[in-house]
Amino acid sequence: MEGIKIAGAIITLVGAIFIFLGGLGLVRMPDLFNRIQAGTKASTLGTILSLIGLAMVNEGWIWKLLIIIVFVLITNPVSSNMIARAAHHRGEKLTGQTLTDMLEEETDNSKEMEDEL
Amino acid sequence: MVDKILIAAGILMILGIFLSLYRFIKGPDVSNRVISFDVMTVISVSVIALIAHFAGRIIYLDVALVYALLSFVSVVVIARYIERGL
Amino acid sequence: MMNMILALSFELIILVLAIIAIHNKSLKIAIIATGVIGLFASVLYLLLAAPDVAMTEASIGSGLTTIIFFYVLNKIRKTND
Amino acid sequence: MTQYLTLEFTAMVTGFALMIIGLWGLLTRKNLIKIVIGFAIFDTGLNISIISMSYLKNRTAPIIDKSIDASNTINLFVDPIPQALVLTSIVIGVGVTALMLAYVLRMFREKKSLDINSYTDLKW
Repeated sequence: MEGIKIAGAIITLVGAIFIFLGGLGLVRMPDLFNRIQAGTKASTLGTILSLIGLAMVNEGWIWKLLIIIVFVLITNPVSSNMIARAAHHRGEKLTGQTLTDMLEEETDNSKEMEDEL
Repeated sequence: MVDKILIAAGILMILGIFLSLYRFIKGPDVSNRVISFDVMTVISVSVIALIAHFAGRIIYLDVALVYALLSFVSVVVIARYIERGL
Repeated sequence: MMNMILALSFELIILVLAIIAIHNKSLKIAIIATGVIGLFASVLYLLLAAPDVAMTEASIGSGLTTIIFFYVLNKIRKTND
Repeated sequence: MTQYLTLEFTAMVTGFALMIIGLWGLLTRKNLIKIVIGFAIFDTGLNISIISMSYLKNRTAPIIDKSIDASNTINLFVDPIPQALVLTSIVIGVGVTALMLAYVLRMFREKKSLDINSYTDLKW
Protein backbone atom coordinates (compact mmCIF):
# COMPACT_ATOMS: atom_id res chain seq x y z
CA MET A 1 0.00 0.00 0.00
CA GLU A 2 2.86 2.34 0.86
CA GLY A 3 4.66 1.39 -2.35
CA ILE A 4 1.67 2.47 -4.47
CA LYS A 5 1.59 5.83 -2.69
CA ILE A 6 5.31 6.46 -3.24
CA ALA A 7 4.94 5.45 -6.90
CA GLY A 8 2.05 7.91 -7.29
CA ALA A 9 4.11 10.69 -5.70
CA ILE A 10 6.98 9.98 -8.11
CA ILE A 11 4.55 10.10 -11.09
CA THR A 12 3.34 13.48 -9.82
CA LEU A 13 6.95 14.67 -9.62
CA VAL A 14 7.52 13.58 -13.25
CA GLY A 15 4.41 15.53 -14.27
CA ALA A 16 5.71 18.60 -12.42
CA ILE A 17 9.02 18.27 -14.29
CA PHE A 18 7.08 18.25 -17.59
CA ILE A 19 5.19 21.40 -16.48
CA PHE A 20 8.49 23.13 -15.62
CA LEU A 21 9.92 22.18 -19.04
CA GLY A 22 6.79 23.60 -20.69
CA GLY A 23 7.34 26.93 -18.93
CA LEU A 24 11.03 26.87 -19.92
CA GLY A 25 10.06 26.25 -23.55
CA LEU A 26 7.67 29.20 -23.36
CA VAL A 27 10.64 31.41 -22.44
CA ARG A 28 13.35 29.94 -24.69
CA MET A 29 11.63 29.24 -28.03
CA PRO A 30 12.24 31.76 -30.85
CA ASP A 31 8.83 31.85 -32.49
CA LEU A 32 5.12 32.11 -31.64
CA PHE A 33 4.18 28.72 -33.09
CA ASN A 34 7.10 26.96 -31.40
CA ARG A 35 5.98 28.54 -28.13
CA ILE A 36 2.45 27.18 -28.64
CA GLN A 37 3.87 23.73 -29.35
CA ALA A 38 6.23 23.68 -26.37
CA GLY A 39 4.02 25.35 -23.79
CA THR A 40 0.62 23.82 -24.38
CA LYS A 41 1.54 20.24 -25.22
CA ALA A 42 4.10 19.76 -22.45
CA SER A 43 1.91 21.29 -19.77
CA THR A 44 -1.10 19.19 -20.85
CA LEU A 45 0.98 15.99 -20.50
CA GLY A 46 2.33 17.20 -17.15
CA THR A 47 -1.17 17.97 -15.83
CA ILE A 48 -2.48 14.54 -16.85
CA LEU A 49 0.51 12.77 -15.26
CA SER A 50 0.19 14.68 -11.98
CA LEU A 51 -3.56 14.01 -11.79
CA ILE A 52 -2.93 10.27 -12.33
CA GLY A 53 -0.28 10.35 -9.59
CA LEU A 54 -2.67 12.05 -7.14
CA ALA A 55 -5.31 9.41 -7.96
CA MET A 56 -2.78 6.77 -6.91
CA VAL A 57 -1.90 8.58 -3.67
CA ASN A 58 -5.49 9.14 -2.44
CA GLU A 59 -7.82 6.17 -2.87
CA GLY A 60 -11.41 7.06 -3.72
CA TRP A 61 -10.57 10.13 -5.80
CA ILE A 62 -10.13 8.29 -9.11
CA TRP A 63 -13.53 9.00 -10.72
CA LYS A 64 -13.52 12.77 -10.25
CA LEU A 65 -9.90 12.97 -11.41
CA LEU A 66 -10.76 10.90 -14.51
CA ILE A 67 -13.55 13.38 -15.36
CA ILE A 68 -11.07 16.28 -15.00
CA ILE A 69 -8.57 14.47 -17.27
CA VAL A 70 -11.25 13.95 -19.96
CA PHE A 71 -12.25 17.64 -19.84
CA VAL A 72 -8.61 18.79 -20.11
CA LEU A 73 -8.09 16.46 -23.07
CA ILE A 74 -11.19 17.84 -24.81
CA THR A 75 -10.85 21.58 -24.19
CA ASN A 76 -7.11 22.32 -24.29
CA PRO A 77 -6.33 21.39 -27.95
CA VAL A 78 -9.33 23.48 -29.06
CA SER A 79 -7.97 26.65 -27.46
CA SER A 80 -4.37 26.21 -28.69
CA ASN A 81 -5.63 25.45 -32.22
CA MET A 82 -7.74 28.62 -32.18
CA ILE A 83 -4.77 30.78 -31.07
CA ALA A 84 -2.49 29.29 -33.75
CA ARG A 85 -5.05 29.79 -36.53
CA ALA A 86 -5.82 33.36 -35.48
CA ALA A 87 -2.13 34.29 -35.30
CA HIS A 88 -1.42 32.75 -38.71
CA HIS A 89 -4.45 34.47 -40.21
CA ARG A 90 -3.19 37.77 -38.83
CA GLY A 91 0.15 37.45 -40.59
CA GLU A 92 2.51 36.44 -37.77
CA LYS A 93 6.12 36.03 -38.94
CA LEU A 94 7.70 32.57 -38.87
CA THR A 95 11.25 32.02 -37.70
CA GLY A 96 13.99 31.52 -40.28
CA GLN A 97 14.46 27.83 -39.59
CA THR A 98 10.92 26.78 -40.54
CA LEU A 99 10.88 25.07 -43.94
CA THR A 100 7.24 24.39 -44.89
CA ASP A 101 4.07 26.44 -44.35
CA MET A 102 0.97 24.49 -45.38
CA LEU A 103 -1.45 27.35 -44.71
CA GLU A 104 0.53 29.86 -46.78
CA GLU A 105 -1.98 30.34 -49.60
CA GLU A 106 -4.79 31.20 -47.18
CA THR A 107 -2.85 34.01 -45.49
CA ASP A 108 -4.03 37.51 -46.20
CA ASN A 109 -0.96 39.73 -45.91
CA SER A 110 -2.83 42.96 -46.58
CA LYS A 111 -3.83 43.34 -42.91
CA GLU A 112 -1.74 45.58 -40.72
CA MET A 113 0.06 43.89 -37.83
CA GLU A 114 -0.71 46.09 -34.84
CA ASP A 115 -3.60 48.51 -34.53
CA GLU A 116 -4.70 50.27 -31.43
CA LEU A 117 -7.96 48.41 -30.77
CA MET B 1 8.12 10.69 2.35
CA VAL B 2 5.09 11.14 0.10
CA ASP B 3 4.50 14.67 1.33
CA LYS B 4 8.14 15.69 0.76
CA ILE B 5 8.02 14.49 -2.88
CA LEU B 6 4.73 16.35 -3.38
CA ILE B 7 6.19 19.58 -1.91
CA ALA B 8 9.04 19.32 -4.44
CA ALA B 9 6.45 18.86 -7.22
CA GLY B 10 4.54 21.94 -6.03
CA ILE B 11 7.70 24.08 -6.05
CA LEU B 12 8.41 22.95 -9.65
CA MET B 13 4.86 23.94 -10.67
CA ILE B 14 5.32 27.39 -9.07
CA LEU B 15 8.56 27.81 -11.06
CA GLY B 16 6.64 26.95 -14.25
CA ILE B 17 4.05 29.64 -13.42
CA PHE B 18 6.82 32.20 -12.85
CA LEU B 19 8.43 31.35 -16.21
CA SER B 20 5.13 31.89 -18.04
CA LEU B 21 4.69 35.15 -16.07
CA TYR B 22 8.06 36.24 -17.52
CA ARG B 23 6.66 35.61 -21.00
CA PHE B 24 3.54 37.60 -20.04
CA ILE B 25 5.62 40.60 -18.95
CA LYS B 26 8.06 40.54 -21.86
CA GLY B 27 5.95 39.17 -24.74
CA PRO B 28 6.07 41.37 -27.85
CA ASP B 29 2.38 41.37 -28.79
CA VAL B 30 -1.03 40.10 -27.71
CA SER B 31 -0.72 36.54 -29.10
CA ASN B 32 2.22 35.64 -26.86
CA ARG B 33 0.33 36.90 -23.83
CA VAL B 34 -2.72 34.80 -24.73
CA ILE B 35 -0.51 31.69 -24.89
CA SER B 36 0.89 32.59 -21.48
CA PHE B 37 -2.69 32.91 -20.10
CA ASP B 38 -3.57 29.48 -21.52
CA VAL B 39 -0.50 27.80 -19.98
CA MET B 40 -1.21 29.46 -16.61
CA THR B 41 -4.77 28.05 -16.55
CA VAL B 42 -3.54 24.55 -17.39
CA ILE B 43 -0.91 24.66 -14.62
CA SER B 44 -3.51 26.00 -12.17
CA VAL B 45 -5.61 22.82 -12.57
CA SER B 46 -2.78 20.66 -11.23
CA VAL B 47 -1.94 23.20 -8.50
CA ILE B 48 -5.58 23.05 -7.33
CA ALA B 49 -5.46 19.24 -7.26
CA LEU B 50 -2.28 19.47 -5.16
CA ILE B 51 -3.98 21.90 -2.73
CA ALA B 52 -6.88 19.43 -2.45
CA HIS B 53 -4.42 16.69 -1.49
CA PHE B 54 -2.77 18.83 1.19
CA ALA B 55 -6.16 19.85 2.64
CA GLY B 56 -7.54 16.31 2.44
CA ARG B 57 -10.95 17.38 1.08
CA ILE B 58 -12.41 15.92 -2.13
CA ILE B 59 -14.77 18.90 -2.45
CA TYR B 60 -11.86 21.14 -3.53
CA LEU B 61 -11.58 19.17 -6.76
CA ASP B 62 -14.80 20.79 -8.04
CA VAL B 63 -12.89 24.05 -8.58
CA ALA B 64 -10.44 22.20 -10.83
CA LEU B 65 -13.45 20.74 -12.68
CA VAL B 66 -14.83 24.25 -13.31
CA TYR B 67 -11.42 25.39 -14.55
CA ALA B 68 -11.06 22.45 -16.92
CA LEU B 69 -14.52 23.16 -18.36
CA LEU B 70 -14.58 26.96 -18.59
CA SER B 71 -11.01 28.14 -19.04
CA PHE B 72 -10.97 27.62 -22.79
CA VAL B 73 -14.00 29.85 -23.48
CA SER B 74 -12.22 33.15 -22.82
CA VAL B 75 -9.18 32.02 -24.85
CA VAL B 76 -11.45 31.16 -27.79
CA VAL B 77 -13.17 34.57 -27.53
CA ILE B 78 -9.81 36.42 -27.52
CA ALA B 79 -8.61 34.38 -30.52
CA ARG B 80 -11.79 35.16 -32.46
CA TYR B 81 -11.35 38.84 -31.59
CA ILE B 82 -7.75 38.84 -32.90
CA GLU B 83 -8.95 37.16 -36.11
CA ARG B 84 -11.35 40.13 -36.68
CA GLY B 85 -15.03 39.51 -36.08
CA LEU B 86 -16.42 38.01 -32.85
CA MET C 1 4.28 25.42 4.95
CA MET C 2 3.30 24.44 1.39
CA ASN C 3 0.18 26.64 1.67
CA MET C 4 2.36 29.55 2.79
CA ILE C 5 4.73 29.20 -0.20
CA LEU C 6 1.80 28.97 -2.63
CA ALA C 7 0.01 31.96 -1.06
CA LEU C 8 3.09 34.22 -1.13
CA SER C 9 3.81 33.33 -4.77
CA PHE C 10 0.22 33.99 -5.87
CA GLU C 11 0.08 37.32 -4.01
CA LEU C 12 3.30 38.47 -5.71
CA ILE C 13 1.92 37.42 -9.12
CA ILE C 14 -1.39 39.25 -8.48
CA LEU C 15 0.36 42.53 -7.55
CA VAL C 16 2.69 42.39 -10.60
CA LEU C 17 -0.27 41.73 -12.92
CA ALA C 18 -2.30 44.58 -11.40
CA ILE C 19 0.54 47.03 -12.06
CA ILE C 20 0.79 45.70 -15.65
CA ALA C 21 -2.98 46.09 -16.13
CA ILE C 22 -2.96 49.73 -15.08
CA HIS C 23 0.37 50.85 -16.49
CA ASN C 24 0.31 49.30 -19.98
CA LYS C 25 -0.81 51.30 -23.01
CA SER C 26 -2.73 48.59 -24.88
CA LEU C 27 -6.34 47.87 -23.91
CA LYS C 28 -6.27 44.20 -24.89
CA ILE C 29 -3.25 43.46 -22.69
CA ALA C 30 -4.94 45.22 -19.76
CA ILE C 31 -8.10 43.11 -20.18
CA ILE C 32 -6.13 39.84 -20.39
CA ALA C 33 -4.18 40.85 -17.26
CA THR C 34 -7.48 41.44 -15.44
CA GLY C 35 -8.55 37.90 -16.40
CA VAL C 36 -5.33 36.45 -14.99
CA ILE C 37 -5.85 38.45 -11.76
CA GLY C 38 -9.26 36.74 -11.43
CA LEU C 39 -7.68 33.33 -12.00
CA PHE C 40 -5.05 33.64 -9.26
CA ALA C 41 -7.48 35.35 -6.89
CA SER C 42 -9.62 32.22 -7.25
CA VAL C 43 -6.71 29.98 -6.21
CA LEU C 44 -6.10 32.34 -3.25
CA TYR C 45 -9.76 31.95 -2.18
CA LEU C 46 -9.24 28.18 -2.28
CA LEU C 47 -6.20 28.52 0.00
CA LEU C 48 -8.33 30.61 2.40
CA ALA C 49 -10.82 27.67 2.70
CA ALA C 50 -13.66 29.05 0.57
CA PRO C 51 -14.23 26.67 -2.37
CA ASP C 52 -17.70 28.04 -3.24
CA VAL C 53 -16.36 31.58 -3.66
CA ALA C 54 -13.46 30.13 -5.69
CA MET C 55 -15.90 28.41 -8.06
CA THR C 56 -17.93 31.60 -8.56
CA GLU C 57 -14.84 33.73 -9.12
CA ALA C 58 -13.45 31.20 -11.62
CA SER C 59 -16.57 31.17 -13.75
CA ILE C 60 -17.71 34.80 -13.42
CA GLY C 61 -14.69 36.91 -12.53
CA SER C 62 -12.26 35.23 -14.88
CA GLY C 63 -14.54 34.08 -17.70
CA LEU C 64 -17.59 36.31 -18.04
CA THR C 65 -15.78 39.62 -17.34
CA THR C 66 -13.25 38.98 -20.13
CA ILE C 67 -16.04 38.06 -22.55
CA ILE C 68 -18.03 41.24 -21.74
CA PHE C 69 -14.95 43.49 -22.19
CA PHE C 70 -14.09 41.94 -25.56
CA TYR C 71 -17.72 42.20 -26.71
CA VAL C 72 -17.67 45.95 -26.02
CA LEU C 73 -14.28 46.36 -27.75
CA ASN C 74 -15.67 44.53 -30.79
CA LYS C 75 -18.70 46.88 -30.90
CA ILE C 76 -16.40 49.93 -30.67
CA ARG C 77 -14.18 48.62 -33.47
CA LYS C 78 -17.21 47.99 -35.72
CA THR C 79 -18.44 51.56 -35.08
CA ASN C 80 -15.01 52.94 -35.98
CA ASP C 81 -14.75 51.22 -39.39
CA MET D 1 8.40 39.31 12.24
CA THR D 2 7.20 35.74 12.12
CA GLN D 3 3.80 36.49 13.64
CA TYR D 4 2.98 38.62 10.58
CA LEU D 5 3.86 35.82 8.15
CA THR D 6 0.48 34.12 8.30
CA LEU D 7 -1.95 33.32 5.52
CA GLU D 8 -4.69 35.74 6.52
CA PHE D 9 -2.41 38.72 7.21
CA THR D 10 -0.56 38.53 3.88
CA ALA D 11 -3.86 38.02 2.05
CA MET D 12 -5.31 41.12 3.72
CA VAL D 13 -2.21 43.18 2.80
CA THR D 14 -2.57 41.99 -0.79
CA GLY D 15 -6.26 42.92 -0.83
CA PHE D 16 -5.59 46.48 0.37
CA ALA D 17 -2.68 46.88 -2.06
CA LEU D 18 -4.97 45.79 -4.91
CA MET D 19 -7.55 48.35 -3.76
CA ILE D 20 -4.90 51.10 -3.82
CA ILE D 21 -3.68 50.08 -7.28
CA GLY D 22 -7.25 49.98 -8.61
CA LEU D 23 -7.96 53.43 -7.13
CA TRP D 24 -4.81 54.77 -8.80
CA GLY D 25 -6.00 53.48 -12.17
CA LEU D 26 -9.50 54.81 -11.53
CA LEU D 27 -8.25 58.34 -10.81
CA THR D 28 -5.34 58.91 -13.17
CA ARG D 29 -6.13 57.20 -16.49
CA LYS D 30 -7.74 59.09 -19.35
CA ASN D 31 -9.27 56.18 -21.27
CA LEU D 32 -12.84 55.22 -20.32
CA ILE D 33 -12.28 51.45 -20.55
CA LYS D 34 -9.14 51.78 -18.39
CA ILE D 35 -11.34 53.38 -15.72
CA VAL D 36 -13.67 50.37 -15.81
CA ILE D 37 -10.64 48.04 -15.54
CA GLY D 38 -9.51 49.95 -12.45
CA PHE D 39 -12.97 49.45 -10.95
CA ALA D 40 -12.78 45.68 -11.61
CA ILE D 41 -9.37 45.45 -9.86
CA PHE D 42 -10.73 47.45 -6.90
CA ASP D 43 -13.64 44.99 -6.62
CA THR D 44 -11.32 41.96 -6.58
CA GLY D 45 -9.16 43.51 -3.85
CA LEU D 46 -12.20 44.25 -1.70
CA ASN D 47 -13.39 40.64 -1.99
CA ILE D 48 -9.97 39.24 -1.06
CA SER D 49 -9.76 41.41 2.06
CA ILE D 50 -13.26 40.40 3.23
CA ILE D 51 -12.52 36.69 2.70
CA SER D 52 -9.25 36.96 4.64
CA MET D 53 -11.19 38.16 7.71
CA SER D 54 -13.08 34.86 7.90
CA TYR D 55 -10.05 32.54 7.88
CA LEU D 56 -9.08 30.76 11.09
CA LYS D 57 -5.91 28.73 11.40
CA ASN D 58 -5.94 24.92 10.94
CA ARG D 59 -9.61 24.81 9.98
CA THR D 60 -11.34 23.71 6.81
CA ALA D 61 -14.15 24.70 4.45
CA PRO D 62 -17.73 24.78 5.84
CA ILE D 63 -19.13 21.90 3.76
CA ILE D 64 -20.16 18.61 5.38
CA ASP D 65 -19.16 15.37 3.67
CA LYS D 66 -17.85 11.94 4.68
CA SER D 67 -14.42 13.09 5.89
CA ILE D 68 -15.90 15.49 8.48
CA ASP D 69 -17.11 14.63 11.99
CA ALA D 70 -20.63 16.07 11.76
CA SER D 71 -21.12 16.39 15.54
CA ASN D 72 -18.09 18.67 16.06
CA THR D 73 -18.40 21.18 13.26
CA ILE D 74 -18.07 24.23 15.53
CA ASN D 75 -14.40 23.39 16.12
CA LEU D 76 -13.60 22.39 12.53
CA PHE D 77 -15.09 25.02 10.24
CA VAL D 78 -14.13 28.58 9.28
CA ASP D 79 -16.73 31.35 9.47
CA PRO D 80 -19.22 30.94 6.59
CA ILE D 81 -20.97 34.35 6.80
CA PRO D 82 -18.32 36.49 4.97
CA GLN D 83 -18.15 33.82 2.27
CA ALA D 84 -21.87 34.19 1.62
CA LEU D 85 -21.46 37.99 1.51
CA VAL D 86 -18.60 37.81 -0.99
CA LEU D 87 -20.54 35.31 -3.13
CA THR D 88 -23.24 37.95 -3.55
CA SER D 89 -20.69 40.74 -4.00
CA ILE D 90 -18.96 39.03 -6.95
CA VAL D 91 -22.20 38.70 -8.91
CA ILE D 92 -23.22 42.32 -8.18
CA GLY D 93 -19.73 43.47 -9.23
CA VAL D 94 -20.13 41.83 -12.63
CA GLY D 95 -23.53 43.48 -13.02
CA VAL D 96 -22.11 46.93 -12.20
CA THR D 97 -19.19 46.37 -14.61
CA ALA D 98 -21.59 45.43 -17.41
CA LEU D 99 -23.70 48.55 -16.73
CA MET D 100 -20.60 50.79 -16.83
CA LEU D 101 -19.52 49.20 -20.12
CA ALA D 102 -22.98 49.79 -21.59
CA TYR D 103 -22.68 53.50 -20.67
CA VAL D 104 -19.19 53.58 -22.24
CA LEU D 105 -20.64 52.19 -25.48
CA ARG D 106 -23.44 54.81 -25.55
CA MET D 107 -20.97 57.63 -24.85
CA PHE D 108 -18.67 56.40 -27.61
CA ARG D 109 -21.51 56.36 -30.13
CA GLU D 110 -22.35 59.95 -29.15
CA LYS D 111 -18.87 61.53 -29.42
CA LYS D 112 -16.73 58.94 -31.38
CA SER D 113 -14.02 59.16 -28.74
CA LEU D 114 -12.86 57.23 -25.67
CA ASP D 115 -10.83 60.09 -24.18
CA ILE D 116 -12.43 61.55 -21.08
CA ASN D 117 -11.19 65.09 -21.90
CA SER D 118 -13.59 65.31 -24.86
CA TYR D 119 -16.71 64.99 -22.70
CA THR D 120 -17.16 68.64 -21.67
CA ASP D 121 -20.95 69.02 -21.93
CA LEU D 122 -21.41 70.04 -18.29
CA LYS D 123 -18.74 72.77 -18.37
CA TRP D 124 -19.58 76.32 -19.21
